Amino acid sequence: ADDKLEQLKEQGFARIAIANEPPFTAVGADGKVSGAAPDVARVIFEKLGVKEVVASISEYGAMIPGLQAGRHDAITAGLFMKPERCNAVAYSEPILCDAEAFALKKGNPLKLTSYKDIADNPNAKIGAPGGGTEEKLALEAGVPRDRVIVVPDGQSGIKMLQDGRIDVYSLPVLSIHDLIAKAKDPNLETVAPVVNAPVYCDGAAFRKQDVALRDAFDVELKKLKESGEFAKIIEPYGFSAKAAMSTSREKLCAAAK
Amino acid sequence: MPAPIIRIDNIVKRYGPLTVLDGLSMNVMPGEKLALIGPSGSGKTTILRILMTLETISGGHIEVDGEQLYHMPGGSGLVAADERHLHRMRGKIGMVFQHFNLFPHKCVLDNVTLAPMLTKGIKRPQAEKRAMELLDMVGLADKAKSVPAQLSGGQKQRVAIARALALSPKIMLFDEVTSALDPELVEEVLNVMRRLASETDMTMLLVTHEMGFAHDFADRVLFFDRGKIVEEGRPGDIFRNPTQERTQIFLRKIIAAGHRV
Amino acid sequence: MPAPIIRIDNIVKRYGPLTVLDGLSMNVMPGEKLALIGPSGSGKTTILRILMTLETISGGHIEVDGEQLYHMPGGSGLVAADERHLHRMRGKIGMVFQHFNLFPHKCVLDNVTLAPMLTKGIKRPQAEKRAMELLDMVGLADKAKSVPAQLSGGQKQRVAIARALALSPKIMLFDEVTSALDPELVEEVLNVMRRLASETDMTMLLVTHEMGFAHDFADRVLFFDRGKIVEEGRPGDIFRNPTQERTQIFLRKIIAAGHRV
Amino acid sequence: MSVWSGYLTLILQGALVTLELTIMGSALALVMAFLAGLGRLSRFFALRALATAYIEFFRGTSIFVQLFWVYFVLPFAGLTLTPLQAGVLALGLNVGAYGAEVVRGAVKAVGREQSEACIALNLSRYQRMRHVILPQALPLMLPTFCNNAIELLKGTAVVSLISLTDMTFQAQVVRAQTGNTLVPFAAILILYFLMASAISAAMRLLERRMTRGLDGMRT
Amino acid sequence: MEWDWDFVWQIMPTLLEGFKITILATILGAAVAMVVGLALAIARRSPVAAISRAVGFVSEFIRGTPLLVQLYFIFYVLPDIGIRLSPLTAGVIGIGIHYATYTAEVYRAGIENVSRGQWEAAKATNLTTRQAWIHVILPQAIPPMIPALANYFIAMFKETPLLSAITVLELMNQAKSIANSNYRYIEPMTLVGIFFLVISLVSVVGLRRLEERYARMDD
Ligand SMILES: Nc1ncnc2c1ncn2[C@@H]1O[C@H](COP(=O)(O)OP(=O)(O)OP(=O)(O)O)[C@@H](O)[C@H]1O
Ligand SMILES: Nc1ncnc2c1ncn2[C@@H]1O[C@H](COP(=O)(O)OP(=O)(O)OP(=O)(O)O)[C@@H](O)[C@H]1O
Ligand SMILES: [Mg+2]
Ligand SMILES: [Mg+2]
Repeated sequence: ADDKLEQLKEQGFARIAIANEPPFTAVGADGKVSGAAPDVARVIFEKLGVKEVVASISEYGAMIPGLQAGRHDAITAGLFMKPERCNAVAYSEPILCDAEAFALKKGNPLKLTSYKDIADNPNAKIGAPGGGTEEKLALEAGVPRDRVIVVPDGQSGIKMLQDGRIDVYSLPVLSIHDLIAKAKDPNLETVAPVVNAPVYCDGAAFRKQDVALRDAFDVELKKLKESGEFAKIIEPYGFSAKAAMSTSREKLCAAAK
Repeated sequence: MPAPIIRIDNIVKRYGPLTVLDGLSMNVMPGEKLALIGPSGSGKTTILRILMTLETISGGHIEVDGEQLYHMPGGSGLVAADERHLHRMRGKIGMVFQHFNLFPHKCVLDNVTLAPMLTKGIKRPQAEKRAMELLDMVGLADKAKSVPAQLSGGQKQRVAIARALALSPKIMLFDEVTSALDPELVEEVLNVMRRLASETDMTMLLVTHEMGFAHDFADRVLFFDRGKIVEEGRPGDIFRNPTQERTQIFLRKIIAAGHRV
Repeated sequence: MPAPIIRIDNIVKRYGPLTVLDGLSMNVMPGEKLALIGPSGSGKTTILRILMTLETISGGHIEVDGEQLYHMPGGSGLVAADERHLHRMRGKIGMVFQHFNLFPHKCVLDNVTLAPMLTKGIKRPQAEKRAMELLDMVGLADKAKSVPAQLSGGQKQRVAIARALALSPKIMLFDEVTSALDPELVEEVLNVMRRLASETDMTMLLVTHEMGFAHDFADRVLFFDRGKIVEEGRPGDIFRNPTQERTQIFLRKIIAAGHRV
Repeated sequence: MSVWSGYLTLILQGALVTLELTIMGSALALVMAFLAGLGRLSRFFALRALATAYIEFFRGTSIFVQLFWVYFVLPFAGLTLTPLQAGVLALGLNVGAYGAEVVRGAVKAVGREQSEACIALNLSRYQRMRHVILPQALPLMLPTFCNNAIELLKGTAVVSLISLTDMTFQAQVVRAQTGNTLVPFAAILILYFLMASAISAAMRLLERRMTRGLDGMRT
Repeated sequence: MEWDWDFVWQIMPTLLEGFKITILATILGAAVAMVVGLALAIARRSPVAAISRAVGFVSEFIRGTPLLVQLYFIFYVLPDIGIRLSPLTAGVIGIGIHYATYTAEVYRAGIENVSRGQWEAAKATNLTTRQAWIHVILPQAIPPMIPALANYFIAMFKETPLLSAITVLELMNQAKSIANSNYRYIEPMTLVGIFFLVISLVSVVGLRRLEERYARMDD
């Protein structure tokens, strides 16, 4: 299984799946990939001897199938650890942690502060990325399928909120803040964090059979965290290094069944 | 002597740079049977199409039955005819085409009754009665309910004749009505036309390559070449003693090709 | 007496439920000029197409130049001919079509040289030399570089004749080669054929509605009706004293329609 | 202003990918069109059946579905393609199936009369196709091929959905970065239209060259 | 990854939900395409050159650019000028107008295919232009159009998956969301493919029937 790392070293790059959801992942005007998750991955892969990371943007829902189908070597996209995801892929130790937030119209006319509120209001429509954590949380809280609108990207989410196609758009807190800041729309506001929604952390996700690669990644991640370099990378994006270091994969994967 | 029913005066017809009729003039008397002959491309079809108002003219005047065809009184003189004037003039003229142009989606009877019902407001029973008489005359009363696709070429052409007659035009135009037919079927159409010629006093203009038939049918033969009338006269004279060299050459070729004169 | 070059023995041809040829038998002698006449649909074209292997047959045998056409020796007797056998047999036969079927994308010269170069491996210079002789014979040497679209119907048909001759077949088949032509253009084609008939000893089969030409051209005339030979004989006899009623009716119709006999 | 020029570069990079996809997809489509189109006219039942199955399958399912299939399902059969390869494969096979019908139609439109003349002149099957039928069929195919190429160009937009960074994809990126929807979409609409017009113009040129001397040809 | 029949049965009801929307979108889109197409065809024949030229350009623009981008445009840009359509309405209008530019050509060809001889016969029997349209031209023009129109409706059906890009919960979108939440693409994508294949094969058979039935009558 060490061959996987050898193979990556040899070809000189690793293929990572990212979303385009600042501050987790971002693509600049010049096409350059940034964001907290790819930045961490880039540093660690470099330390592992893999010179470059090549990113491809993907929908959240398509990431795990894409990983399994061998399209990516790792997912570094803010794909939060959840028990059933832990079954499907091999996560590294936690990297980025965040709570969930809502973006909604000024004054929160429908008074929505939790996913349950949305389930209870038959007129409320929620937008969320397809296959993402928020979609699952909404469905689990009992929002019927036809009121959970799959939104392709953050910009569309804000647009649909402004156009009144959805009543609430849900993403992690930092993502929502980033979008609201960009939109500069005084008619929007945020609810953060969402009531009764847990704090999640993501990790780099690898194929089940690439556990050895994951372990090697973890070793470097640990060193990074200890050296303080980790905080230097992610804190400018607004993430807390402490949050990531105070929990573990084991806890998150075993969490609320 | 009565006035001509058709007066064609110095007609010019151009297609782009090509001048097809070049100052053509001719008169046709009421009841006259005229045959137009001449080589391919000489403008025979064109003159019939102009009379039927299927073309526009580039110059000249045509009077039909005492009225201008392409012009009408207006302002201080003549102006170009409008659709209403043309519609009224077309009521005087019928035409039979080389390729029949029957309405393929209608049965034989409806082909014949359509125009009288629509253009003259004749009620269906009368229109059908008259149509059946005409179909009977062309020998096709039993095909009234067939559609054109079920008919032979000769039968189609006889229906087309009946259709044109149903409007009782004063003038009938026939453009090579047998040349799209198998040789065996030619005769049945010519028979109908012979009867028509002898039994009615309609004015008829016939373009044909069947010299034998032209000879029997026509009171007068016009020989066309390059958009002009080169020679005209009684059929006996034209066919037996053509005075113009071009007529002689044409007739010689036709005869050599196996057509009886 | 020499052996027939074509022996047709009890041929049956069906299209679905329709029997077009019903046990037809006939022989053709080497060098013989044969005219096939008869009403539309009687099977004249079909028999030529069968000889050219453009159709399949439903029963019977055909021998051409001493060999089976649709069969070949194999097993303990005859088996269906394969593509190679057909290819060899087709080399003996040429055909000229009613609608010319020239290759529109090739110039006249290439139309004539294509087949000799491809099927006989003749080099371009020789092929072109022979083609020019043939084009000269049909009077079109000056049109060698024209494409078919620039030719009149009569010229096209003369090219088609030259094209068929270029393969030097032993047998030539002509299917109504003038009936798609304007009357004036018929004669130029018939002239070529007359020369061909008198100057070569090729075997020729001709389907035509030009009775006059059939009369001059043929050694023997076959009158077809409904897939059978109703009457045959020398042209003078058939045209002047037909013994069968069907032949008489047919000839009368044709004459009435203006064709010279 | 300088920000916009950065985004413009991004879209132009996408335009390059779109062009690449269109050209490679068209090349594959052309090959498939002739293979399957002539295959369907073959004497051999097996070839005909194969060609028919290919044509019906790719015309019967949506390009969208085919693309996802190639991208997400094929890897489990051991064939992992890059998004570009997947895009070219799906588009080429899809449009090739439509092109096959064009080839078949054009060959048939040249007509029985021409192939009968060839038989009478004793040309072999191959010679008939090579020297007589195809040279006449080709000009007949061109206009429809032109339409097919434009359909293919339009189809490339769909590959943005499997994260290939084509023009539509880059427009989405620009939109996410700038929050402006109108400008990037209007820009790519115009670019697509320019590309489609270029295809038409090129085909017209080609057509004129091929049909030179063929005017008045009867089909 | 193995094919899982239990999973297939489990997702079938959800897929059928999506399938209903797909069919609905197709039917509504076809209706829009038929009506707008006729309007375009008539406008194309307008004697006012400006109108016919403008309509021609717009049609060409629509036909030269991807439906996907047009859908994005309708869905995301139009609200800026106050036109906010529901996803399904936006999809139906987008796909309907896109295909209207094709059906307009069908109408046009159908009308032009009625031979000139028919117009001339109508004139020679002294029918007015209106009477000629109603009694002679249209009755002959319409039946041969039906197979061509049906052909475009089948094509339209195959493009409905694009509506998933603007959040319409049609078949493809349902399949994707199933795939996303179960990390399995094989079953839902293959099933979607089969749905499309079956429907198109059935409609192709139907189409051949139509074509035979409306094979042109000849004079
Ligand atoms: N619509 C048209 N556009 C251009 N030229 C035309 C058109 N119609 C006819 N012509 C030309 O006008 C000339 C006369 O044609 P017309 O059909 O009147 O001849 P014709 O005497 O009837 O010949 P034919 O015996 O072959 O029917 C020909 O040179 C022909 O090519
Ligand atoms: N491909 C075909 N399918 C079905 N029937 C056919 C086919 N070809 C010819 N026939 C029929 O075979 C019969 C004989 O046709 P053929 O063409 O041999 O007649 P012909 O004597 O050449 O007539 P014509 O003088 O009209 O050319 C006709 O009834 C015709 O309808
Ligand atoms: Mg004429
Ligand atoms: Mg025949």
